[in-house]
Amino acid sequence: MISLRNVGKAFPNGVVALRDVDLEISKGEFAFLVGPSGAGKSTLLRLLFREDVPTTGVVSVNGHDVGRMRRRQIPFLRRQIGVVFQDFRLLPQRTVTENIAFALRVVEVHPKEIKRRVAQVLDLVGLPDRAGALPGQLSGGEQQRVALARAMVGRPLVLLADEPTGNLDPVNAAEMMKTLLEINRLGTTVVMATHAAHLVDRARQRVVAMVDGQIRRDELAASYSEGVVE
Amino acid sequence: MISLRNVGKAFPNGVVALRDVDLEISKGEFAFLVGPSGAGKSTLLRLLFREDVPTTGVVSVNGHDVGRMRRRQIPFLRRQIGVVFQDFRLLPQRTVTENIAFALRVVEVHPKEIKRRVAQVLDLVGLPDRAGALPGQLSGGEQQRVALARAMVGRPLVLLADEPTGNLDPVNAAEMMKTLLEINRLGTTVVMATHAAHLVDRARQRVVAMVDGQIRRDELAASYSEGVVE
Amino acid sequence: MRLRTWSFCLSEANQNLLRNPVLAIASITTTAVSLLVLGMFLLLTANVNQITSNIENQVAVRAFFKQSTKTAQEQSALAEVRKWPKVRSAKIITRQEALRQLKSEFGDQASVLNSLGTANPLEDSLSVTAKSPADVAPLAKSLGNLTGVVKVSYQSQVVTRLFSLINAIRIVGLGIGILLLLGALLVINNAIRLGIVSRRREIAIMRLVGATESLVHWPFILEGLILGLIGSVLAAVIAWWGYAALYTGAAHSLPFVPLVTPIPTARDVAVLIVVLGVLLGAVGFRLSVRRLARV
Amino acid sequence: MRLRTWSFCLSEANQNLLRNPVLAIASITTTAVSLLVLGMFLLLTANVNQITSNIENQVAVRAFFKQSTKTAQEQSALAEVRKWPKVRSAKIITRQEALRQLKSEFGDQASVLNSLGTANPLEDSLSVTAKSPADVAPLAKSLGNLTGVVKVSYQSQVVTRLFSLINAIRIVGLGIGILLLLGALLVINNAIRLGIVSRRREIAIMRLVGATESLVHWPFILEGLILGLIGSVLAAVIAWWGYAALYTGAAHSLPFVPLVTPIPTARDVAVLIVVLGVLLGAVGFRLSVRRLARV
Ligand SMILES: Nc1ncnc2c1ncn2[C@@H]1O[C@H](COP(=O)(O)OP(=O)(O)OP(=O)(O)O)[C@@H](O)[C@H]1O
Ligand SMILES: Nc1ncnc2c1ncn2[C@@H]1O[C@H](COP(=O)(O)OP(=O)(O)OP(=O)(O)O)[C@@H](O)[C@H]1O
Ligand SMILES: [Mg+2]
Ligand SMILES: [Mg+2]
Repeated sequence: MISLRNVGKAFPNGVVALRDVDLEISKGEFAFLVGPSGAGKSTLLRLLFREDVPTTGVVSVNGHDVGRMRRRQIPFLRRQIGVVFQDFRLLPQRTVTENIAFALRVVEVHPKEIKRRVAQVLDLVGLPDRAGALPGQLSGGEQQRVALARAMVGRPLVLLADEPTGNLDPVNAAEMMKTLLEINRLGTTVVMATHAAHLVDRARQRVVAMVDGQIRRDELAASYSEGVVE
Repeated sequence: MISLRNVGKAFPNGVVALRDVDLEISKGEFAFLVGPSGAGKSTLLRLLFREDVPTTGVVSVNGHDVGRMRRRQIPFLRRQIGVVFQDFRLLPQRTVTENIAFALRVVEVHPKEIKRRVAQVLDLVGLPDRAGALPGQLSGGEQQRVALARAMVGRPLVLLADEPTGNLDPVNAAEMMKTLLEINRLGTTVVMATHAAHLVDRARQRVVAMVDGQIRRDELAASYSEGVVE
Repeated sequence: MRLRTWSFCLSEANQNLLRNPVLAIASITTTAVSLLVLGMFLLLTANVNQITSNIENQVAVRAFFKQSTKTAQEQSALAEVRKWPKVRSAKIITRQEALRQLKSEFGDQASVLNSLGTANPLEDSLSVTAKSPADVAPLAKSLGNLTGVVKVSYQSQVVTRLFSLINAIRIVGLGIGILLLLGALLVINNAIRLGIVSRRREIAIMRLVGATESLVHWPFILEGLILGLIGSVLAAVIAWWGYAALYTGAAHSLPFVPLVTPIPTARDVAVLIVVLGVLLGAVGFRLSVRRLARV
Repeated sequence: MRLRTWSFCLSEANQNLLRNPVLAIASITTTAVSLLVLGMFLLLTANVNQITSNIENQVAVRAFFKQSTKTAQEQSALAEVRKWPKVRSAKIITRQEALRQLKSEFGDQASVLNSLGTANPLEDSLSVTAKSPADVAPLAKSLGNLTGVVKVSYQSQVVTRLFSLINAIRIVGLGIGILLLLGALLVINNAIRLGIVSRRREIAIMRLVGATESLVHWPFILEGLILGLIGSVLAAVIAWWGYAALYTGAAHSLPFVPLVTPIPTARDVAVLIVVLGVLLGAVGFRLSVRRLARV
């Protein structure tokens, strides 16, 4: 489903965020992306939905060469990928409902169907009573949950989650983790960049650990820190 | 230093974020503010530097009635308070250095002194090599550390930190926690809203736990969850 | 695009307008003002043209023939003059006609001429109108060189000054007109660009959740058209209504000011304003699409 | 504020301009176009005024006295007429002067009058100029009621039409002028408001880290002044330079168009444009301060 080969990313200002990254994630897999601040996790995710292009190497998602894809193709790639952004990226002048519905409106789903599915995901993230609020009227954690709701409402093939529990209390974080694992169980490939060691340790899924733009460790059913045995 | 008496906050859309909150934090104290997402932690912090006004009750900081303060007085209040915002709020078109320096330029510190102190705090948060970058060119955790640097560069009487480790890996989070405790040791009153249970448990400081806009628990040298004894 | 997509784009455009009232009002007012000024200018021009075209037709260069000149010779001179490029019209005025004209021109003072009795001291002449006031002087020179012509005269200082005035108005007016059109285009283009810049973040987010380029573009196009339409209709209504009021007022207080009638002129200008507004909106958008792609 | 604060605000203003080139260029160009149009309009008006004031002085109403009227009676009529509010000037033209004028007016055709010999069929008359073309008709009526006056005449159709033209220009022109000034103010005000709206977030953050209101306001004021200055200087240079070029061109190709000289008129207009630009920037800002406080 996702494959990176020899991927490097250097920014115009000289910062090298990724160095020679090789990574394969199969359809239906769940992978944690861990590593210190600035390791290149978000940069790697950004390459997958073509928010940025690699400087070297080939990134492919669902068989498409994402880095060399034609401009016109990009929207169709993105519709197959749900993203929970580290900084949420909600439309500030639209309500929670509108923000979530937007992901369905761009694919021209029928309004009735949109209504049904938005209500469903809002329920899932525990925010049915904040449906009419604007993002600015939500707490940090609530915004984060809306971002997750938007990412999954389109039933994407791939779900990318960048630090999706950073603003959540332990109870809500565990809930969100459960939701992500459930989505994965239903067939969606999930890649989650996170610093939440306890969530990683408890989930016992594949862990890809990055340091300084390189992959240091890639283990199945692993924990956050190297060599920790449960 | 900080005192809330009978404070209530209801938003125009009917959401009640704070109910009858009483809280006293003395000069030089360190207090964690914990509680589930949407409990009202950020709202409480916002009342302290007059980003918002309480609907009922009195909020006072350093002897000033913050809720009824005249408009002209507000900047001078804010200069005594450093804030790490949950969503960072960095000026997007200014470099890291300029963002941090801004907090000193508004108080008309001498340029040489500004330069010295900015370099000093950048060193403290571990980002001396990103000084010239724009916020958009930083990783989530790097932005969070810049926000902390800006909050403390003015050597405020009070430091408010809203989820300051949400985007940091465990190592960096522990570093930031150490920095905050060090700032507190030097005399600054610190209030930190957080979901990082392990940091709270390890620090053994005062914990104020909120649920649904009310204070449920207020203990010294306590832990994140109620009744946990080390 | 499907119908649902169209209605989506339209409702997007609508919501954007309602959510950014400052930008919307700014665009509408600047469009309206630009077009209104252009419209007023066109109306002014129409009036100047009506008055001047009346007068222009009256300015003639008169070339007087020797009293001995034969009619055939005069006719061949007329035929030649009519071929000259600078000539609008030419005709022969016989000495009999000239005397009749003179008498009627004198009007109240015609009694002065009664003492002439039946004698007629005047000559036959060729009366030529030029295509433009600037041609009058060279034309007079050319006429002087015709065989049989003894004297050339053309009209008084007042008329010359009148043409100075008309020319000044036309030259400066053309400049103002072009500038106004460019200005209106600039203002509308700026409004659209500012709209794009101020919604940069929103556009980026829309793209990130899979919106196609046309779904990103069309709300802007429609928004531009709506703004252009509102602005230009506003300008058109004010221009038409204002001109009609001016016309009525002028007819009462200044009966000797023969203004151009509101219909069809002001109506046509109003229609032109609306067409221009919509057109400018579309062109303004075209110029901004690259900017939008870069956002 | 301290000097350091001033330099802070100025560098802020500068950086904002450089960071938002779209907004800066939009403001400058719209200001420049508005003021340029206004300037061209003022120059047009100056030229129309120069030409019309020349002609206006020449329009006279003539009231002819009975041939038997005594000089004393004529003088008392003159004295009375001079007191009328609508009268600009009045003088008596004797029948001898009238004949001399008639002969000189006829010019080439003066030979017609030779047959009169020494006889003079003309009357003494009172020549009166009105303060405004609109006063001509009532004035003529009043003059007709004076004792001893047998007949009143005033000038031909061409002149009447000329005044129609001038009046139309003045009425519509006044409207355009006022509209242009309002338009320029609107455009500048809009640019400032858009600047504030698009920098909403930044302003909020500045306030949150303890910036005083003056520290928030002054960069905007200075920015407005800088933009207004650049825009208006641009407009002033184009207006002055363009008019000088037009003047030189007109002097060559249309020697009979007596345009107003660039100095002092175009220079004065240029100075006025700059003053207006800066003033409009300041006023535009004043109107936006409440908006800024609400952000
Ligand atoms: N647009 C950019 N221009 C320049 N440098 C950038 C840009 N975006 C990211 N970087 C740099 O690339 C490095 C990797 O950033 P990235 O966002 O991938 O880190 P991360 O692993 O997501 O960190 P975090 O856990 O803090 O979010 C960082 O050092 C960052 O400063
Ligand atoms: N401007 C606003 N208008 C309306 N409701 C608001 C507004 N700001 C916050 N709220 C609501 O008030 C409640 C408390 O919000 P607050 O941001 O204080 O929560 P929090 O404790 O900081 O949560 P988190 O841990 O998720 O950041 C939430 O339910 C939120 O939706
Ligand atoms: Mg990241
Ligand atoms: Mg919060």
